[in-house]
Amino acid sequence: MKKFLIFILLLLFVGLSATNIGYAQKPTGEPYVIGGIFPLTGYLSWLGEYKKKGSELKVELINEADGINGRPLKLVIYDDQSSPEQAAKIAQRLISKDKAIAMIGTASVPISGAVASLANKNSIPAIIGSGYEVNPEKDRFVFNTAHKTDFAVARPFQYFKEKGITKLALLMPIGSLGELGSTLARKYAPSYGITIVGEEKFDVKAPDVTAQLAKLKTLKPQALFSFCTGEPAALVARNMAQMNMNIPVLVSHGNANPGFLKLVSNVNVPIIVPAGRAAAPDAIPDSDPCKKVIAAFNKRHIAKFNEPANYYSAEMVDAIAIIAEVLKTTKGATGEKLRDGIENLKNFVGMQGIYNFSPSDHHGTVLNDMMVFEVKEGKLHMLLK
Amino acid sequence: MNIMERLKKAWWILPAVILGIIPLIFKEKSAYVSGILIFAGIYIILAVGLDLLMGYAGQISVGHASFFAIGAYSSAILTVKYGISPLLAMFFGMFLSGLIAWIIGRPVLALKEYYLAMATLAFNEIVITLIIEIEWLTGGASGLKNIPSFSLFGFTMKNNLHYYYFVWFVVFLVVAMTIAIVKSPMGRTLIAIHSDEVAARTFGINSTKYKTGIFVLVNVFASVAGSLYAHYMGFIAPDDFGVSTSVNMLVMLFLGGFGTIYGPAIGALFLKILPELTYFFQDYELLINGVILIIVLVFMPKGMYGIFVAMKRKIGFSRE
Amino acid sequence: MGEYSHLFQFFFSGITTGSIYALIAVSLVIVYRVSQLICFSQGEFFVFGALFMATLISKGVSLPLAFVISLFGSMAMGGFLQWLLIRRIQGSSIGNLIVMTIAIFLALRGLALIIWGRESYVVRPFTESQPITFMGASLQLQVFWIAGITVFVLLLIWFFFEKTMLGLAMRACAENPLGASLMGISVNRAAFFAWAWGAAIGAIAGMTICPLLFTQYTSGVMPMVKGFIAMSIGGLSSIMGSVIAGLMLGLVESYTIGLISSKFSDAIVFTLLILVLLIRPSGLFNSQR
Amino acid sequence: MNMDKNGIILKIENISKRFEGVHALDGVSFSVKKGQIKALIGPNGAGKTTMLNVISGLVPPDKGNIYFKDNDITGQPPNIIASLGMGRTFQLIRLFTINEATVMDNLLIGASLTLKPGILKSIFLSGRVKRQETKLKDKALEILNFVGLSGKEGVLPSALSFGNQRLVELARALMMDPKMLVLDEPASGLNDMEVENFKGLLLSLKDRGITMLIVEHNMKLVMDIADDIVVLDFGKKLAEGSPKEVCANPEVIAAYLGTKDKNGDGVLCSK
Repeated sequence: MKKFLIFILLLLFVGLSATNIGYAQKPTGEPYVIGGIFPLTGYLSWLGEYKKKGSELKVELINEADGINGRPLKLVIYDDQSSPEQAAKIAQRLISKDKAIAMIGTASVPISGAVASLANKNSIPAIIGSGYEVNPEKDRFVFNTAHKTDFAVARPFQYFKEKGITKLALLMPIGSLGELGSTLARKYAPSYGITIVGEEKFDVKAPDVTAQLAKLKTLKPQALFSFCTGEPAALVARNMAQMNMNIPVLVSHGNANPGFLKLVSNVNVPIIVPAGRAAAPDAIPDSDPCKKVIAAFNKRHIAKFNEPANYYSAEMVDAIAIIAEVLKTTKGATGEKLRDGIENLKNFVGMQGIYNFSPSDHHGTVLNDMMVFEVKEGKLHMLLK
Repeated sequence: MNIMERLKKAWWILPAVILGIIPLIFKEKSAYVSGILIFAGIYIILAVGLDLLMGYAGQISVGHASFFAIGAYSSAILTVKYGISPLLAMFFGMFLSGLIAWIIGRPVLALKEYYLAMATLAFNEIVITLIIEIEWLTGGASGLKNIPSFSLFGFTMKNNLHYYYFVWFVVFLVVAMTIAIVKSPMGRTLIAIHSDEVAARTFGINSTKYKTGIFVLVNVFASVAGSLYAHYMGFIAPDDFGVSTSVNMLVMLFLGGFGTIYGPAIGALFLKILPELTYFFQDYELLINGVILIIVLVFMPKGMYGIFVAMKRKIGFSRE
Repeated sequence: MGEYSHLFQFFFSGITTGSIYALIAVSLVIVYRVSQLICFSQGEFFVFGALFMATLISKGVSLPLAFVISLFGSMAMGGFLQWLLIRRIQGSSIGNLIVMTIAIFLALRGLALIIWGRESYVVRPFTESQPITFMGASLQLQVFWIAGITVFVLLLIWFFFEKTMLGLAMRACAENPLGASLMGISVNRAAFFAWAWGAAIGAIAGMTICPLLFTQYTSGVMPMVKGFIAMSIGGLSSIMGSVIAGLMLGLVESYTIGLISSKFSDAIVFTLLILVLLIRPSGLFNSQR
Repeated sequence: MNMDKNGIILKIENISKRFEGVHALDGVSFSVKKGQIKALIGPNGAGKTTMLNVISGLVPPDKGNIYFKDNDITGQPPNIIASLGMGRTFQLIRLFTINEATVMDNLLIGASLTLKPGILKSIFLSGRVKRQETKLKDKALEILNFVGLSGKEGVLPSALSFGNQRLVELARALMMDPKMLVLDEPASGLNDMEVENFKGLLLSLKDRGITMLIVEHNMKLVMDIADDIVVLDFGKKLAEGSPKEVCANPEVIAAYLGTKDKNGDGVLCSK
């Protein structure tokens, strides 16, 4: 018993003394604290890691370049365990204990919802990166550097229209992403002359989706739309290959990363992935102003982590860059001033696109910032200019 | 009645005083501390209820989060979609939970041990699936946002401190009610059913009625916890009401001390504060939490409350 | 004829998932039979088996060798956990046992996160070839491996429990722990072997199934929950029952998806479980009681 | 039905019960008169415990009827039968032990019919419940005193000797003020002295007007206290009558013992 108590005490001691890991410091002066909310464990944890790496590096780079007007940035990162409740607790902790002036992070719609609720209540800006659609009237303090989910549906539909694909079947994962995909597909299908011939659902943890595919196959679609990310997306493609369904499959914009490309490396089905520029910097033309930003950041990212930044880390890198940019000119970083600063930010070149925020647009990016790629031999090839 | 007995009856004064002054101690960090304690309080309501069901009546549940969800969603839907006042919505949630518990309680509680565990687990999954699929009403997997703050007779709880005192008031109420039940003949009846249901019935105890009754009561508690949760969070999604949440509650029960009422409360408090201390271990957090739990289970069969009692005995406050 | 190929595909889909559920249910039943304990950490043996094998293969170890090494590794892990932890709380209440296995689950999952990180691992199928096509429906070859290995495991279990002294002793423990201990059979030793076996079969499940999945440290939950359902329908302690229930569950799922609704298929399956429990509380295939 | 007039408290009519094809009981009928001690005897597997379980409602009979105090209790749940005034003890001691329940707790659980516990009652009427409980505690002390366990009220049952645990079971059954007690092998596992003590207790309970139906293997005890005996064998009634009549019944001796002792006299009636 005594031993156990000693163990607990030791644990507390280590815990309390090991304070915050994950920021580098060079400039002196009171640091600006930014809170990072990432899913480091739980079912979204593979995403969280990318976001964490990218944002840590970005803060490091800013501090190397003498911070913001001589004051360093400090990034305090916590794990939301892929749970909205935990995310809410963390946001509260960041706001009241760590005195964060802004928050970044989150990876799913529900988690963003929980964080948004606290950001609004406490008037602390949160720049999230998820499919959460920000309604500036209600979410006064929430911004989103991820492209609008609408773009991830509308842009590929544009490609389908060009290719003459009119019959689309939906195979949606059970969950917030699937719901969004289904709603948006129905919203945009008419304007691109697409008919939705059928819809099925599947559990993202299921080992096999051939039953759903077989049912959809009977409807003779020309393309399949499965709005999911990572393993389930790869599973859908693999099962399609198994069943000789050789039609293009459109997956979510989250899939443009090396991890996914590895998963589908030997699957012979055309996979269409919408994504931002950061996902495939080689595929974008040199004239694109974002290319320079991406290349500069990737150089350091590869040096540090042995892999380039990707679509997820880019969202967070842009979020930090935006906060840093606004802080440069804002005197006294209160939540309201920061919010107003971001809302007035125009033509800011990030990795994801050129941001133009306004009081009525908290996303800042436009439809054409979303690219459409096809996966071929483990690489992304641009389909739409 | 001597002084000792009077003091024992007033068990709640010391914790109440401590909890009352906590926000004053932490001053500028009080929003953070009270935020954690609000969640802890909500889980105490759940854990204490579960202890009444499992520790006393002996009915295993691996799906306690299902009624937590029903309460939360009743409150959220009624206030967001139909503009009903939070208090009324909470009462409706309690009524609905009680009704569902009453309907499923009779057949399901006829099951024993692992079969009961599986049935409750399945029920939890069904509730989650329904919440996800009845999207037009529940907001589906993306959740429901903009749930208004709780208000009581025209007073709206704007900040964490308001919620903190309100939630803990409810916690004390629930714990007091539970203690009253446990100390009364009802508590002994539950022990009898837990211990030997057949024998209990030969003393005229209608075990089905009592099991169902307790099931209804603890699920009404869970529903209240759900309502408090929904209004405090301002946002709810199915992610937080799954089987893993139910399993978490079980862990609170056994960590704190099964069948002691105070134990699960301590367990809930501990488990909601522990992550705040192990954040720094990042990737090692999961492993450390698992190991701590294993150590408690192996070395403290009576949970953390067991240590407390043992210490009390040593100092000389013997029981009875 | 092609019109009806989807009906065959539902069947193949059901067989694929069903064989997965069955194999996992068997691993749960083995532990339950001897130590009267439903192991909530069984999914982690699944993950450890699969990921350990994937790592070995990526390091250049041949598949059969990697399979065997991973198998014995998991066996040792299961036995070790029983020796270290379960032994100490044997005889406490069901709730206590459940929570102990949950604690083990958390610790193992944490360990897997540290060892393997967050990414998914892909293992190539045991035999690389095109899926089999029948009446326009296709079936992956790996399913035959799963089925074959399940049969092999069942034979092994049968041989072990019926023909070896240790197996008979373990069976005696399962049927009457007190009597067995009076007869000088150590319940602890039997439980030790049950855990080793249970972990090994869990790992076999993981290793055999992982070519169909993308395995990461969180992958253990789905198979475990479905395994629970299969074993409950089968009657907790019946090995054959859980195999049949597992296959049935897979088929019910795929036909529900195909013919009724993919939206509510989970709700339907879980409702089915509750109904089975209510109508036949000791499972469909339990001959005892 | 007019059992009451004939002084009959329990009437068993043609009861049958099968377990997986085996006849545990096969058309058994007998009745118990008010105030008497009736013994149910027979070799192992004769169906005695099954009979008691059918009477107290733990097992529903396949065929036949049971009347208790003018009520048809066939197939009624045990709690209803108990509420009519039937108490019972078990062959294997079944005391309540969870959550450190004491001897006093066990006795108070026995008084559930008087206390009528309720969820709302325990929350809102705690004062009244307390007063009622205090009264019942006095009664419990009295009963403990009667069975010879005074001073043991705060003890955990597991800390008591086997014989004393049996006494707690009896005391617990007495807490419900039973009109009739059904006792399943109350003397098994007791030493001679304890059996004597138990005999005394049963006889003084009889004096208080409590009817008893006893299944017992200790023939000396049965012969000493039973007014009437029913003999079961393979689920069938073999004989019924006073101890003397039963003793003299050659069929009973043959069935019950299988063999006779040297004197040609069954051990059944050694006295």
